[in-house]
Amino acid sequence: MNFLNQTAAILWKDILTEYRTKDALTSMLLFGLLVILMFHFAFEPDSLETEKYGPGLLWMTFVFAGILGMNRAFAGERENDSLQGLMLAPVDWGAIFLGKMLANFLFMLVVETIILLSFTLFFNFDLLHRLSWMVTITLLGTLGFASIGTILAAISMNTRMSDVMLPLLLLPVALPAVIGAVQATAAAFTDPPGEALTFWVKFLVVFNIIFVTLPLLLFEYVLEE
Amino acid sequence: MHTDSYTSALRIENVEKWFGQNSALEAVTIEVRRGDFMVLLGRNGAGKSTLLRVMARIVKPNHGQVEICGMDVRRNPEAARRRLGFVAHSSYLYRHLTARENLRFFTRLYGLEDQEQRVQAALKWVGLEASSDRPIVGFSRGMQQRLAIARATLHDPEILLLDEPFSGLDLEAAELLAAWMKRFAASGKTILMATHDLEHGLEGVNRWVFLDKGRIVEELTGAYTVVRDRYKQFLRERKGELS
Amino acid sequence: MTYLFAAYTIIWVVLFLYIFNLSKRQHKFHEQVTRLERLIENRKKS
Amino acid sequence: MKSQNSLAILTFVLMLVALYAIFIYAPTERTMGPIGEVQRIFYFHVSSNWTTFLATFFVFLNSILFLMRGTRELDIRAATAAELGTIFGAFGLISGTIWAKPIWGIWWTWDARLTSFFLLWLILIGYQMLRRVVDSPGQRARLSAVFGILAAVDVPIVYMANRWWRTQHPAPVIAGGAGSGLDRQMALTLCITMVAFTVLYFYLWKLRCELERTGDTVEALQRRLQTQGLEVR
Repeated sequence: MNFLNQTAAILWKDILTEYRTKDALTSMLLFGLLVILMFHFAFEPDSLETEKYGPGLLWMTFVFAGILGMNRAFAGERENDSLQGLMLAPVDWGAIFLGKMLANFLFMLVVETIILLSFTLFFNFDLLHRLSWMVTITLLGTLGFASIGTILAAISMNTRMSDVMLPLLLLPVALPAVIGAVQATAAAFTDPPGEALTFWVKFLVVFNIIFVTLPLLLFEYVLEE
Repeated sequence: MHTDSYTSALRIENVEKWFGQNSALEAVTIEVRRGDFMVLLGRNGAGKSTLLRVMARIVKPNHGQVEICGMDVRRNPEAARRRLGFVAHSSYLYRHLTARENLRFFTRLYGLEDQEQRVQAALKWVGLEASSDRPIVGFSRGMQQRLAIARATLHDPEILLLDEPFSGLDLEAAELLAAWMKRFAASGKTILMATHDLEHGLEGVNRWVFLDKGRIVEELTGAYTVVRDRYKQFLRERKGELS
Repeated sequence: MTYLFAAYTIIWVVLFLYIFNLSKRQHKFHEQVTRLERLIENRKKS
Repeated sequence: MKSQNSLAILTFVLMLVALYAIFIYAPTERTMGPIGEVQRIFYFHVSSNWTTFLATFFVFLNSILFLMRGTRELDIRAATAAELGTIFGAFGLISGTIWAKPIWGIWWTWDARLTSFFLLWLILIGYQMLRRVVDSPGQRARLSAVFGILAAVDVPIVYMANRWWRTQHPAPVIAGGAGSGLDRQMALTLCITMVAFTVLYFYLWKLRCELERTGDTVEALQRRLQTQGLEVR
């Protein structure tokens, strides 16, 4: 029970800090919208192409906005050495990871909903068609990405060039989640939803199980000095 | 209040700690009995703060045994840390939260009961009631340190670990800290402070330990003035040497 | 045929460069070790 | 030093046998017509891929052991395994692209296995980048061990994800291993080359670990001299 309270406390603290400063949300959102703009100018997709490339563009935007968010994941902890303050508390260090991870996960979801809506606006994506599938896929894809992103953010926080190191380490490792999410989204948007849809959703579930438990176990070695 | 029976508050046996190739602590053995007020003196880099962090188990020693209130820190780090109050140079506080929110966060993190009363009492005691609902980003260094002291007392620790707490404090905060330390020691609890400033908060110290190059060089139990001269001589002997 | 030749030469050249580099560094380190040990030795004596 | 020399001789001999097998013993691939000769790259390509996987496995194994025991030796083994992984990975990629040009007419195909292998290579390079940007040795060992484990667990998933995505690779010939689709002599040649590469890998690994250890001793000696207040060139 204690583990959940501790995680909830850290999550509450991050949400409150974000609510007060809105640093992460604004930067991620702005960046996401800019990426959409870039896609428009880079590809000038007509309706046929958006159908085909829509899922890919969507998840590319999510990934880039997500990386921006992850880079700031431990910024709050670095001021005043607050991370050491957390480590000094009688807390299971896994709870620190879970609290931070869920906070990042939440921020990404908020940004993704807005980006998703703007996608329907700019590229007249027919979203409502498959809303329930879309929600599950986004939840699963973002959870795996946020989990790997959080532990790699904690790792690259100790390096000299942390904002370069994070994407370098995160993108290759999180690729299967992106592949799964893109394929699932594409399958969700074909008229009779492609039979690949359930397959890729199951793939994402397995991916999440592995890549939430593994970082939970490894996180204490990242904090330890 | 969990007043259990333990005689040795802090016991570490031949603890070694290397950071890569250079050793920070070498075969350090100390026992701090309940009620002791021990001060670690030594130059920067002598291993004082590493020793404190090994005791609080945020640094894992390469070798050696660490026990807090008779409990092995490796087996149950959380129970051990519940008994420790740690005040260091940095305040561990969150700039964008208000004083009250900061304290509330830590009461929740520590899983304490009657959280609101504890937060209110702590704020009142360090005199930050008036500005308890403004983000602490606007606080002076002294006010932040007072809040950090309030934070360290929320869970009624048995043992107080202090790592250069007086550095950067204004007079008012320094006096508050010294007064609190005195009351803390008087109530039979244990204090271990690492410092190299010989002016503040040193009444009631009953054991002085000199550290150099990660090793305990000398221990004294004399009066403050005697110790101060010996410490100055200790530093002179090691002028030029690498720490 | 040239592709076959190209593939194998590249791999073999890189392999030998790597091994050569390793042994050169090993030799340099070894030399340093002996020199430093001698330095410490006569420091102890004097 | 004796065991190192015998390993060196063994590697040299096996390599010679492999080369003999590849160029003389193995028959030319008939189905590809005049450019059948180029198929001989296949032996080196598969062997270097195999060695890269072997190296990645050792990064994984030593990283876990390091987190459990924390000795510098395990850290050295993990780091050097990654370095060798990148080198053999490069061999695999080079031979793969050179081989693809004549038979598929293009240098690079985004085919599932090649892409996954390229990703594995990038991960190994990421691992080495991480080791270079962390300053404190203790932290460097621990952080790269954590990343080593995460990355190694990720590699098979990357392969599966890519494969289910779509694949053009002549899977039956390779995936089937030596047996299916390869005649006896070719299969034998492949085995010999794989064994030769594995032994080569272990030889280089031993050499590279030895180098790291000597480097550590030099550092330790320099530090001892420094603490005795001597000037060290």
